[in-house]
Amino acid sequence: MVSDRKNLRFKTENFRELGLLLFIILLSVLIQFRNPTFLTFSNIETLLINASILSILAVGMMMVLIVRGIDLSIGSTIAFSGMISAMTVASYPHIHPLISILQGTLVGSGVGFLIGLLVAKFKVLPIIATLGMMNVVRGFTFLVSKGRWISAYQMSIPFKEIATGRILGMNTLVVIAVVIYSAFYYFINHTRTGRQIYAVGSNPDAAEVSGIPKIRIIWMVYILMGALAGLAGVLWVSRFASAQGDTAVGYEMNVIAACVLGGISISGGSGKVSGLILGAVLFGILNNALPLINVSPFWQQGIQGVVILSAVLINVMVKRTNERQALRRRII
Amino acid sequence: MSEYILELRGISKTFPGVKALDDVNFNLKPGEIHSIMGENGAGKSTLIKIMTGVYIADEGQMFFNGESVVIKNTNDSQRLGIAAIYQYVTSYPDLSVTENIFIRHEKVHPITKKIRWKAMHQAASELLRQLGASFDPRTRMGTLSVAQQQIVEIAKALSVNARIIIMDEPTAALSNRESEELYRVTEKLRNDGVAIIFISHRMEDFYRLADRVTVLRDAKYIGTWNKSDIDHDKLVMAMVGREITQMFPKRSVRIGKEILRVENLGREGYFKDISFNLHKGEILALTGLVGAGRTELCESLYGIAPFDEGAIWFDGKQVKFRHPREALDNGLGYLPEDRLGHGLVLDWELFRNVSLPALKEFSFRGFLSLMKEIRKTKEFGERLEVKATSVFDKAATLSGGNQQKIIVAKLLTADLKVIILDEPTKGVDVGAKTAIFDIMGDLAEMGYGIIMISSEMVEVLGLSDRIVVMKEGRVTAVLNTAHTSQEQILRSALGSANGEVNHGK
Amino acid sequence: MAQRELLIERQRSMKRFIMQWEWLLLLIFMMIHVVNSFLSPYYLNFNTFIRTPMTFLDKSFLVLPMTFVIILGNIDISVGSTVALSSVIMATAYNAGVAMPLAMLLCLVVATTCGLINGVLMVKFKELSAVIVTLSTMTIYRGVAYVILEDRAAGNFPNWFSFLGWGSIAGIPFMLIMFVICAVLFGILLHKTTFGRKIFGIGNNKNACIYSGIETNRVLLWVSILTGLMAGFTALFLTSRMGSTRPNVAQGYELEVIAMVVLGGVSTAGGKGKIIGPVLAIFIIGFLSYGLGLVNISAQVLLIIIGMLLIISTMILNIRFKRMKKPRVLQS
Amino acid sequence: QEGAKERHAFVFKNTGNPYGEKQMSGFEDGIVEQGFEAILRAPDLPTAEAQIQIIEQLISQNVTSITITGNDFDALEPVMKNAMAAGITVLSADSAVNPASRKTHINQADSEMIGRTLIRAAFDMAGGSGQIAILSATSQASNQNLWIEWMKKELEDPKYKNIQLVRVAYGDDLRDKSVAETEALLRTYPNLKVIIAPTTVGIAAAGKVITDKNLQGKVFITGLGLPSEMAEYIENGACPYMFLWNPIDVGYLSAYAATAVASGKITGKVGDKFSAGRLGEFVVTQASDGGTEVLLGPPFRFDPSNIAEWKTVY
Ligand SMILES: Nc1ncnc2c1ncn2[C@@H]1O[C@H](COP(=O)(O)OP(=O)(O)OP(=O)(O)O)[C@@H](O)[C@H]1O
Ligand SMILES: Nc1ncnc2c1ncn2[C@@H]1O[C@H](COP(=O)(O)OP(=O)(O)OP(=O)(O)O)[C@@H](O)[C@H]1O
Ligand SMILES: [Mg+2]
Ligand SMILES: [Mg+2]
Repeated sequence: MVSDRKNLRFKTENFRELGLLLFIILLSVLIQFRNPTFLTFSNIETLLINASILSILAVGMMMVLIVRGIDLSIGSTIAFSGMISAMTVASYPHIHPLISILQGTLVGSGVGFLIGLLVAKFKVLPIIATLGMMNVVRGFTFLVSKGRWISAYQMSIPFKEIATGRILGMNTLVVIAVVIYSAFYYFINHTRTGRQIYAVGSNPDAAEVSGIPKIRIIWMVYILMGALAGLAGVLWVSRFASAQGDTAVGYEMNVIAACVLGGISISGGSGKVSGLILGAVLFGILNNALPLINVSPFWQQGIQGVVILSAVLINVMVKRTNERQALRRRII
Repeated sequence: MSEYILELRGISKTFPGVKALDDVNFNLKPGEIHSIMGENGAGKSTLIKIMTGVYIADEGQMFFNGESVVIKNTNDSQRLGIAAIYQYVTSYPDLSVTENIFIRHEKVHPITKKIRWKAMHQAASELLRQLGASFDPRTRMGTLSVAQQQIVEIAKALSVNARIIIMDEPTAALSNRESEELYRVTEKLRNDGVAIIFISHRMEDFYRLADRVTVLRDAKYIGTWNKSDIDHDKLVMAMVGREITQMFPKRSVRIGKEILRVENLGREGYFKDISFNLHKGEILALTGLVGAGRTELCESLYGIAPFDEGAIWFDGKQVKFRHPREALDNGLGYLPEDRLGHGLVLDWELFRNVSLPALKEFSFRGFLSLMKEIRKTKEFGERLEVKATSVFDKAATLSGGNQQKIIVAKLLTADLKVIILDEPTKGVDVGAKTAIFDIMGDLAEMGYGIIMISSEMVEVLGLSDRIVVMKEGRVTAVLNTAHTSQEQILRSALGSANGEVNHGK
Repeated sequence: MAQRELLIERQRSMKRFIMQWEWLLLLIFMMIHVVNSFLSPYYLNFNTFIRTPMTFLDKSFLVLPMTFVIILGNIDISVGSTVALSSVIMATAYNAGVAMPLAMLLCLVVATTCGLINGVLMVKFKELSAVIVTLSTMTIYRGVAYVILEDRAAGNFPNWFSFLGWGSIAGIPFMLIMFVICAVLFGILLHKTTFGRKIFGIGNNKNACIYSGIETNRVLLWVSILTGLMAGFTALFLTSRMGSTRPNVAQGYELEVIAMVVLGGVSTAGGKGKIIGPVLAIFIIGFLSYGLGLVNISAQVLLIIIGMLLIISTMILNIRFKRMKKPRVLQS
Repeated sequence: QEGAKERHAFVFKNTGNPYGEKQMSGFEDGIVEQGFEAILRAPDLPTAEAQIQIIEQLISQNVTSITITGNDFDALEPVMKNAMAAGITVLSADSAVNPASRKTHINQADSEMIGRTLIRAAFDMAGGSGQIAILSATSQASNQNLWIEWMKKELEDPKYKNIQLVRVAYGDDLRDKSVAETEALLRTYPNLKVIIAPTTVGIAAAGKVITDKNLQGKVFITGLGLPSEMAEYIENGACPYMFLWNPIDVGYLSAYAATAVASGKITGKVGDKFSAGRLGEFVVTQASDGGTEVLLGPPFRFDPSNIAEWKTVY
């Protein structure tokens, strides 16, 4: 009994994004007051659908950030893989959607493979390698599409249903996101390779000395990020039923923002899936709720900024209070 | 089958500009504790890094059980059963203690390959208990003190069931009590047939543990002796190349007026009710077990982390430094415990490191004077006998002891009245130790008040005028060195914290 | 004595001097001119050549302080928004009847304040990474600009104001003159003064600096203020070049500026770099895209070329370093 | 460069936009037809800053004329004036720049007509009464803002007293944002009847949301969009009809206007007449922003009857 209580306290102390959770609850209540349709089942589903692509990408970005990297190219990868699979579907309408998903994921992995090669093997700084690839991949997207878009009528119905279909009564996108979260939760917390991602990010030199295949781990992380971005590209195109050359320009910043909101450190080594979910959810709420609360559109961006800032500040305050209390409990 | 489990012949290694090893031989028998000794920068760490594959030798051969082997990387050495604790902690601050211990040989489920956290936590607890440590293996490594991290490193080496364990200055961050635990464990391992290489600058480690000793000097191999075949003076002579007559050059300095007084100082969670004072020309030792809060106390004095209660009088004024800058400007300096993290900018040349605390002195209207920096650094370097090729050397390339001297040099650039030295001799060779003691003596003579944090009894007793003993954030005794004994200090360090403060006889 | 040692060291460092990244940049810079003049008959026209920098210099005023920021080990992604906000406030004030010189002063004051706010937030909330702080202020600053001007543009500045962005003195663009002055000042500040030394120190090892009595907060604040101030200058020049302003100006400048800084050999890990590198990078990217623009290369190909340039030039740097690579130093 | 062909440049808003590609190809056709050389440029992002750079590059090349689709109404003025000073003919097409920075403007359709037509369409779809909303591109897009202004003017007519414009939302021409804004509109105004989206990304996103939520027949969409993007939603009834002009013709007309002004045949004053190849004769008229313009013609209406033939064209 006593030990149970202690255990619980230990856990809450370890739950570093407690403040963020409190903030999300507070924010939801406030929005609910302004627009009572906010906390309805259907709106929450919409919110989740809209947040799912972002959160799939955030999982990849989390791993990249953990190994002290960054990936600015994912917006371009989304566009590229989305465009390729849309073009394929337009020419071969009878392709099974699973093939499309696979195709997009492979294209994304290819881009990730190149970035991993640059970063892990050739030791190009991640920010440069991915900034460069961002331009290169975007350029190629325009080139392969020759400036055309692939529109809804050119896509087969099964392809569009990737994003609109339902599995077990849930939207497929949400299901895919949940599956990916569970898989990656298991992967980074309960497998040796997963833990080595943290080790490499926490102390790269030590990792090398203790014989962790640093290069392979970093490479793998970028391939996974690329694969997820490629997958997201297919989902994106299917969801919006249109593939454009300038799809998802600047989307990487949203993903990185969701990650840092979720407590993932830019300097590597730390970050948890639980925090990540909160970050992605907060971002989903921001995008979903601001249009709902009926303020002038010109105020939206300002409000969004203030919300982000308050979220991180409140999180810090809660953390500080926690730490102070922990100190107070220490007997000296 | 050879007599030796590991043998190195004619090993040489050159770094850009430095010959770190020059035709060095070394051999290791199964079931022995073999000490490697030598001055700072003699090449000890380099030698063991060659054994573990961190570096690759330019020349020379290695034999494992009589067979020639090539160790190209750390995986090769791990396969041979060689485990190492490096001089500087190579841990993962963001991972838990358990993971740090079991990294690369995690316990996994045989089929699913899922990590068995419970089993690992348990095993980690057990290992830590063996080493006399009591912290939870679930804690994040980064929140532990340097000493605690060192213990984890040892546990890590124990956990692999290695045939050869290399320990590079494992006791440097430990106090006597933890060292005792380490001795015990080491001896037990030896009795189980494990061969152990032990590097330390502490003579007592050698006497207590080693079976044989190999001495290096200036990258060269000097010789290997059985413990019984070499006496103290001969060993020091082999290491330093000259005789050291007096380890603790105790000088009779006239103690001046009070310069620092601390009254009922407290900081929540760290220390409480700390009172003591310091005079000009006095050397005050601050001792206790690791984790007693000595570092935190001194950091509060220096303005790194504020205290919440009590008062400090410095040179007659009541002060509360909010930033090290204020402390330095008022004449209080601090030599940090964490040499690499807090003391040096490793990527910088020596002169840039030395000028850092007193940039004003080295500049005119904000413009830096390179000449001044170089001249001063050279001057201090010569005075402290720093071993380096030039003032343009990167701090990272210096050996531990020489790095320490550079940090001392930093303090000398500012105009100070009181200097706090936090474990100044940690990982420093005999020769350099005496040099640092010498400097402390000089400073005391010049009227500086000196606080020295130290966990080594010999040092504390040999150098100080008075001793403050701390335990768990409280002062348990203020003793007069002339009238005290090792037992009395230990009793205060271990004994009840809540008892009356013992002010000596 | 010391003099002699310095001489020896100078000789010894000759080799290192010759092997510098900046030379490579200079080489690329020269090559670009050769290629460009080969490609386009319009390129080697002195008049064009000297006026070209005007087309890309506005954001280069941000490159200078961003170099400081990155050497400090931070990053500032709010600069584009700062430019927008200060520009919008200047224009609004002028249109509301404030005298133009005063409005310009106001622009600098607003921008500096934005920088100061970033700095204060970072100092007061050390737990937060610079990315998250500037990410939130980025959104807020631009949000405020939107609130002020909504969907309107503001401008109608007096004629002399266009001199800033378009004028020349003795045939040399005023902007170029100003930039050279600023670059020299920033170079001196970074490489010759105690302030610059502190910046390098903090970027290398912040803790060591704190223990050495460097008031790291103060340095951080000053750098933030400088960044703000230079964003103000950028706002002046950009507004002058456009003759009017809107809340959406200078969008995406932060990434372009960061790209130039890292191409200039400044490590995002902090602590390393020279001012000359980013300055060269500005001219490399500027002249390259100008030259390729003269042969009317399409935007997508230009994207690919600039991306490749980023990646390949850094790879050359790495290969060079690998040869000189020092053994690892183990550290915690 | 004696003897070299005259070169005429066209600068679109951004690259990779099928609408722009069509406009540029129309321009190219028109120029090549007359025996000149066409230069087609577009920055990778739709900003005025990037267009300024491109125009400076064109000035250095001494092109004969520049026709621009402006990313900003006012911000290009200084650089356009520079181009004029260098003797280059400058025009705008599709999205205007201010009168001071152009000789004339090629207007794809009368702004007033577009605004009024869209409101009439909404009135028609709503059945004479109910709530309507506008989903625009960015709040800074000058084209869209002008049309919205005219829509509001049209709504002042007492005939629309039962029509209520509840909100102008901005989807920033981003798919995800446009979708989120549409969803918010539907949720906040459950009785919404019509969404007018005078931008391709916005109207397609709205069409997608209506289709996904199976609201065809309850909520209608109209506006301006590419037939290829909208084919699906026109065919499934989410959008009964919508409008657009032929971007190829916009480009083609611009080409003839540019050469006419550049050759001195016309000066761009009201009343000037010139012939534009296969499109026939055009007259320069007064524009509502104070400058002059050439009007292509009324917007074309796309509905289920004709969408199939147009969806593969652009
Ligand atoms: N990575 C390196 N680059 C350049 N020189 C190095 C490097 N590592 C060590 N050295 C140099 O090699 C020599 C031997 O260093 P080493 O660390 O082996 O000494 P040590 O005997 O372990 O000293 P200490 O007792 O201080 O730890 C020193 O002169 C040192 O400066
Ligand atoms: N009971 C405890 N529970 C948790 N943390 C503790 C406890 N006691 C001490 N600590 C922490 O452990 C760390 C060890 O302290 P520190 O190493 O600074 O002490 P010290 O006396 O200076 O030891 P040394 O200098 O010998 O390493 C400090 O951060 C201290 O707050
Ligand atoms: Mg060593
Ligand atoms: Mg300590």
